[in-house]
Amino acid sequence: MMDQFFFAAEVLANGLMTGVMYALVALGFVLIFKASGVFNYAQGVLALFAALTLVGIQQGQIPFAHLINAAFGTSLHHFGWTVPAVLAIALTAGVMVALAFLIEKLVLQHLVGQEPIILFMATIGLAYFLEGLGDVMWGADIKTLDVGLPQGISDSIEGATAEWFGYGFFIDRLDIWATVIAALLVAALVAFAQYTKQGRAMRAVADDHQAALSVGISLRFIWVMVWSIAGFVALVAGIMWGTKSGVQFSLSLIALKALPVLMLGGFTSIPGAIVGGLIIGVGEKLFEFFIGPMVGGATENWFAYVLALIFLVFRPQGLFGERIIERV
Amino acid sequence: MFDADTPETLLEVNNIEVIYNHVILVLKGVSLSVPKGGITALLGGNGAGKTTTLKAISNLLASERGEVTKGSIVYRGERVADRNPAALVKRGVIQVMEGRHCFEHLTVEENLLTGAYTRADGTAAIKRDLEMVYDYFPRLRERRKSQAGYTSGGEQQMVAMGRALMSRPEMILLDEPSMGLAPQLVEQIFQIVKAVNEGEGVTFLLAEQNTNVALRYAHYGYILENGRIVMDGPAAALRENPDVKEFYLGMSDEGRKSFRDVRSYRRRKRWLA
Amino acid sequence: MLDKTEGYSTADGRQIGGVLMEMKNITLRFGGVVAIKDISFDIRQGEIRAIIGPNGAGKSSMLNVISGFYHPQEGEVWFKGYRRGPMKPYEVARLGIARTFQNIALFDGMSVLDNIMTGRLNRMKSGLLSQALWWGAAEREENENREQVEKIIDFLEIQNIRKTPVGRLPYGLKKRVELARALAAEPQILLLDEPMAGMNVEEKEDMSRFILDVNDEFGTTIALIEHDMGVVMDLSDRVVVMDYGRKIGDGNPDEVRRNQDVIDAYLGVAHD
Amino acid sequence: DLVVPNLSYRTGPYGANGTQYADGFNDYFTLLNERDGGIGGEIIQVPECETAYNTEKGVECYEATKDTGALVYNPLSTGITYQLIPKVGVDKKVLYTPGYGRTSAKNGKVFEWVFNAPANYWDGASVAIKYLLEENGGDLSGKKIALVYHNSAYGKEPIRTLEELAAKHGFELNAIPVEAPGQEQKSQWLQIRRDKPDYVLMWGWGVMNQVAIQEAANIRFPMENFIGIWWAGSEIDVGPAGAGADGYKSLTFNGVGMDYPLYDDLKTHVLDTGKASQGGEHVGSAVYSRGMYAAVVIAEAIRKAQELAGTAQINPEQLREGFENLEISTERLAEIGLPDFGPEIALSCSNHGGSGMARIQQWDASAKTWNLITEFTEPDNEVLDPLIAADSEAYAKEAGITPRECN
Amino acid sequence: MLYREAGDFKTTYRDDGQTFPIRLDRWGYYVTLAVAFGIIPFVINDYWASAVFVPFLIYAIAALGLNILTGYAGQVSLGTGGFMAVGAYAVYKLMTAFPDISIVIHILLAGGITAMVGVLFGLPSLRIKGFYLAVATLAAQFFLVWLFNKVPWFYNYSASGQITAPERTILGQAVTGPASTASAKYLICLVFVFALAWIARNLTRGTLGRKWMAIRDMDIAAEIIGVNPLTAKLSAFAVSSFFIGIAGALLFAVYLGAAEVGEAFGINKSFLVLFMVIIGGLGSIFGSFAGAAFMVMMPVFLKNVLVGSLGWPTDLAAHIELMIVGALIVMFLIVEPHGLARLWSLTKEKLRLWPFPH
Ligand SMILES: Nc1ncnc2c1ncn2[C@@H]1O[C@H](COP(=O)(O)OP(=O)(O)OP(=O)(O)O)[C@@H](O)[C@H]1O
Ligand SMILES: Nc1ncnc2c1ncn2[C@@H]1O[C@H](COP(=O)(O)OP(=O)(O)OP(=O)(O)O)[C@@H](O)[C@H]1O
Ligand SMILES: [Mg+2]
Ligand SMILES: [Mg+2]
Repeated sequence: MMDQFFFAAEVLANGLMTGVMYALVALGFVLIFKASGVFNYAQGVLALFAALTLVGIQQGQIPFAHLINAAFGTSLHHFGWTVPAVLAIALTAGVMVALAFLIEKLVLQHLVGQEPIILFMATIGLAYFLEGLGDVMWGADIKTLDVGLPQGISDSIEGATAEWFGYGFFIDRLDIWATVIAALLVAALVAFAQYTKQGRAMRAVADDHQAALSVGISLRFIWVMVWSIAGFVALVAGIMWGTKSGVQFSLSLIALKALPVLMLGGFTSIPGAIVGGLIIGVGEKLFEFFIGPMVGGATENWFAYVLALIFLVFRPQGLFGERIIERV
Repeated sequence: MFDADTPETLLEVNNIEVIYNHVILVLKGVSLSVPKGGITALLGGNGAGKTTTLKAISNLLASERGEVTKGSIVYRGERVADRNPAALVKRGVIQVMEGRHCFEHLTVEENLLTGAYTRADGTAAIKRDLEMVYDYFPRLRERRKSQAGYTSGGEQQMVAMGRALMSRPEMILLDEPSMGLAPQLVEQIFQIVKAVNEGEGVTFLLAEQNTNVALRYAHYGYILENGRIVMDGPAAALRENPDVKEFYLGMSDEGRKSFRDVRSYRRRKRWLA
Repeated sequence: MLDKTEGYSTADGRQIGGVLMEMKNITLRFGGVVAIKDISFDIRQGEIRAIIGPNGAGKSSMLNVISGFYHPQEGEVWFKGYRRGPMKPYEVARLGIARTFQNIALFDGMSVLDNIMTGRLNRMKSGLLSQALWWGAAEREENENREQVEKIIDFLEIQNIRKTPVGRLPYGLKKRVELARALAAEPQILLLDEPMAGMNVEEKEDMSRFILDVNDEFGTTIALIEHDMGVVMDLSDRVVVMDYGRKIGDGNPDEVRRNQDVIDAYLGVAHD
Repeated sequence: DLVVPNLSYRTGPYGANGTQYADGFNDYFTLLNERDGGIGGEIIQVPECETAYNTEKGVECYEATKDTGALVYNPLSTGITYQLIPKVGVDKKVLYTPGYGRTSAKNGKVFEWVFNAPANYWDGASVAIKYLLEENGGDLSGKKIALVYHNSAYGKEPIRTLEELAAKHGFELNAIPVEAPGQEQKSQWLQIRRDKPDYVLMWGWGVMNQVAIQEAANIRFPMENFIGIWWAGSEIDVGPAGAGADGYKSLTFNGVGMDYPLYDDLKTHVLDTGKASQGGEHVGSAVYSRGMYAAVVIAEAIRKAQELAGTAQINPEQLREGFENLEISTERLAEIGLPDFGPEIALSCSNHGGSGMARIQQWDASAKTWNLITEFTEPDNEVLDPLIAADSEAYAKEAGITPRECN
Repeated sequence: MLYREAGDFKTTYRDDGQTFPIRLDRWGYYVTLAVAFGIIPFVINDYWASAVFVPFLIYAIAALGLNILTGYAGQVSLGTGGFMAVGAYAVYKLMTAFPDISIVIHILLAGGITAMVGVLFGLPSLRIKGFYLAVATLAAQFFLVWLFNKVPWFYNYSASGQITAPERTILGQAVTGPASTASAKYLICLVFVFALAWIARNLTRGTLGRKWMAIRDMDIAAEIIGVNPLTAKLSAFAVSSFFIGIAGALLFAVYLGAAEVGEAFGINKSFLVLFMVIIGGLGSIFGSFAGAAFMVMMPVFLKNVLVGSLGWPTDLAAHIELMIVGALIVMFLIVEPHGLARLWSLTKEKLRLWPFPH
């Protein structure tokens, strides 16, 4: 009996941590949605791309090696040096800013004032492109990412809980780190969006592109800024997920785990991303753990969505989303 | 201060042509000039192209798939086509768009503050101007914390006006400021226009359907029909023009005619075919 | 059993019938904001009833209450002598209440013709199968209703834009199309929310003519919100004045014009 | 020339694995062409076609290549295999699916054109259990075994066999699905932590493997009690878990490492001449070796077919004959330069699946190598044969096939 | 005269409501039909059927279906893959349970069953709007896929959960199963496409279509002028799912022959069909075809060029193909956000004005 309770508690704790990991991806979505009303499907791919670039830089891979080899019959692959993690992260962040700039220049700029669904589609096109680009640049191999984040079960938590409850909790140290980082990110982003001039401008842009232009807000600047931030958030998510499971194609699919989080928390709410993440994380873990075996398991994918759907029926704008303004 | 005799030209529109969607030709050679420190009115019926002209000036056509295909627009000696809309605001031209275009999810106050986005003269000055706007529109003070999306049509119009004022512009392009406002407020808005114009030397170019009021406050007027300027002149002269009187002011020789009487005749005289 | 009381006749000799719709002590709140405070008034068969008041007074909200989009916290709406229970907007529409909107609410992706045809949706009853196969009822109905719509198009003189997507139209014509859509439903009461905003005098004259003709030829009862006092005073038979959600005046144009409260709150100066 | 299309996938969720396999497959044929001038004097052409592990693209690839004289297909995807099984019967092409695909295709009476030697999933399941039996002195009764599987046709394959085996040996089976791609498996592994099974088997593919091995390490599940199918036994799978993966086991039906004479030839004729597929980055990896092994078997079947037909330029029908009479003895393997690389194979009209032998390899994280820890072991055919008979009969009935007679 | 309406006066409302008011369009349509029915079946081979025509036709049906829901009724759905799965599994169960009944009836029934499921999953649309709805429809996508994977009854208890279409004939010609010929597969799909496109056209030009479009353009206003959102939205879900269900049934039975739910009807399918609809043009029947053609043929074309003609390594080609597809999608959206259909109609508008520029 007691055991069952502890198991449940452990699942809960792990669910919370997983939720934070989801939230990290969801955050990027929220930022971009808030700033441009763009539902950025490419956020997952952005995370993959960031992680690939990070590993590539860290390991001194030659970008486009495969392409060059195919074209010139050479057989390049590495420069032969390695770059320290911190520097590599900084460089990758730089790449993400450059990418944001290019995206604005080549895509968004030409789609000002279009309907949301068109912008959404454009981001899917972008996702395809980045996916291909990441592969061409860095190769499709699975890569191990190590920026020095600790991994594995935290012995101290296990020890402490074993002493207190007679049951040692297994908590992954990586998850603890993710939680701390996510909390910091969220706090910073909330402050930014709510209380700064650029934050206000960002929300204004989301409401009405034309009006924003008319009061002198430069869409380009806002978009480059927001996409850069989202690129940075993607990098953080990419580091976390990449450390966990290696950097490879499936990383981009975590976007699909972020969607129910987003829906539940509200597309426009930064705190919503975290709260949504926690609810989804805990919900799906508990369900899979206790109900899953009765119905054959593998319920996590749909359960997250159904859970979010149930919340939505009661609050169509998500828990923290802005009220949908309906007036005539 | 506006000097009607030797005005310095702030904005020149030279023979522009605007096409939407690559096929719909809307402006067919519109030229006008706006003197510094004046209030210039752009009048004309529905679909005449007033909004299009204003958007061409503030460079907002691109997002509607429209483009200026001929002619040029020069603001203080610079072609506006070379500047993006944000840079234009920095240079002092701001537009109050037709149909209000408030930021629905921002509060009234946040809406006003976005108007000050391009300003760099410190929070104190911005705060002062905010108070000024609230003094102009007391109703907004009451509703400062409501989301703009939930305010009434007239309140939104005030927000849009106030927002433009917050940017401390040199020139304001006003697109139908009186639309949907109560009569008292229409008068008030124009009073404000006048006050701002005289007090701070802000130049106005306003598109209006309410010809009556517009001509009372403007210094100069252009009449646009079907994408062409069909008449222009000092406001006072336009007010006396018999055609303007009949078609734009709704006056006949016997003074204002009742709307109840209009049904008895069908007048379809047009300026140009 | 329409008339609660006998009707009255207007200055120009039209006979106005009994009470068609009555609002009783309506109060509408949005959170802290009281949009309408305990308002009662009636609309009689065949009259043109204006609602005026400063911005934010609650006029549009009142129309929304009438058309079932807002549900007042207190008060009752009576229609044709029956108390109207809580109804969905589309049910209200089926009672014969049509309207236009302050911020034009046309269907931008559709042509003018299709927009107007939507006004007649409730008269078209053919089944799914018939529509899918475009056979029998569906086609017949389409053509019959099309004929009615063409009449309205002729009436409002918008023949030449029939096939244009409404998104491309200038403001004034949009307003006209909206009126056409409302008329297509052949309503008993037509609610117009600022039908003449953004129009110049000439266009207002046209619009006035349409409103008067509708009222006259189809006997449609009309309630309208308008800020142009010239229009209101010339067209309407009786005027309700609202301010801050309250009713501050109700009567024929002359009475209202002279009402000191109304002058203070709204008109600014006494209108001639 | 002889055409052996390579329906590969180097993109998409499983691209990393697919790439290595395709490289091994290509390189062996390149070696034959370079060193021997092909087989029997016929150059082997290996046109590659990208399927992205997607059935529709797979079908497109098949249709695009089938009229170019293609002899045999090896799509490395259970999904595509299911698509192709009915088609190859009509088009008369050989379908060779070593270690994957439809298990009951072992029955040559029903599946005339399909071969899945040397081993199939049910063999794998049975060999794993047999290994565990040995570990436990022949008795698994009362033990708990969990199966963590990819929630797809592929992952579900072993369940029926394992259920039979559970009944026979008295162990308790608990099947735990993981939804593709399997990036997140916390609750599955917490279940395992709670249920404390003695052993965990895994039918995974792609990222699922890596995450599973890492999660297993996280809950401190003893790695030596964790056995994956051969598709969950590559260097990529154990990489991210680092030292945590030490001791992890998996099945295999081919040798590992580069300690085979063949690799010398490969180096001289393929690697050093710059002819290696993709620059030879993956040579010697577990999945590469398996791709190469598939090529070896196909090449041997071609040889046999040429021998039987008396002509070097064979057609698919003749290749089918070649497969049905294929024999790869230990000696032959040594001759090829791959001593003890795979099990002996002897196919026949009715047996298209070979002996089903497989062995266990174990990961040494410090040396970063796989070590073979058992010999080739036979599956429990007593259990498997009826299952295969039943499944193939069901298929025959559904598809309206009358099983042919074999003598 | 090229492209003139002038001289083409309509004298009845019936004429005015014609599908192809311009003569040239009408001819184009007849010629297309003649080629599609009269020529292609006789020249088609396996490769063209399975690489291009059959998938094109089937996806055109799916795109029509999604276009009804998203393009006409404004409800963005990402559940297409799941609904196609319903069609596929429904037809599989029907085919195996009632082998003696015609496959055409099975396919229609499969559409009907999908319509019911669609209505069920459409219920939340009454509360949930926009992207929230889009994401919510993923619940249907994932749940349905999970269900078909989990419950053995759906796949007749086969060991691996794969379903395989048995052979069924129409007029003695096998249309499913390995023995079916390219032209038989092509023709059955073509007939369905033809009939369904005609139905879609009828529905969208009449009362129901107007209700849908009204809800799409402004749901509140639509409700106030008398459109019941419940029936309008659910009918859109029903009709759309009917189409999509038939597409799923055909995809499985005629095209693939065997399917595994997660792989054949996964989320990617939902995106693919949505792409077709948007690239082709929301709210346009022609657009559904154009989009389907584009998305089916472009990868095949690129692959043939990059690998076949330029001889690039397949993986590089595949990656670059992804980049090109992505870039093309973005480019198309920039050039004409309203899709190929709009591009086409603008071209026609220009043609009509020709030789005057405006
Ligand atoms: N985005 C657009 N696409 C196509 N045509 C447009 C677009 N915007 C405006 N038009 C057309 O351009 C013409 C001029 O419109 P504009 O809005 O400039 O008129 P306006 O004078 O401001 O009229 P109003 O007084 O009604 O606001 C109209 O005929 C309108 O149909
Ligand atoms: N849905 C809503 N939520 C919150 N407040 C609302 C809502 N609808 C209206 N209001 C508020 O109710 C008041 C009355 O609004 P309403 O739109 O009825 O005014 P109005 O008389 O039509 O004004 P105008 O002439 O400017 O159109 C306003 O203060 C408005 O902000
Ligand atoms: Mg305008
Ligand atoms: Mg109002």
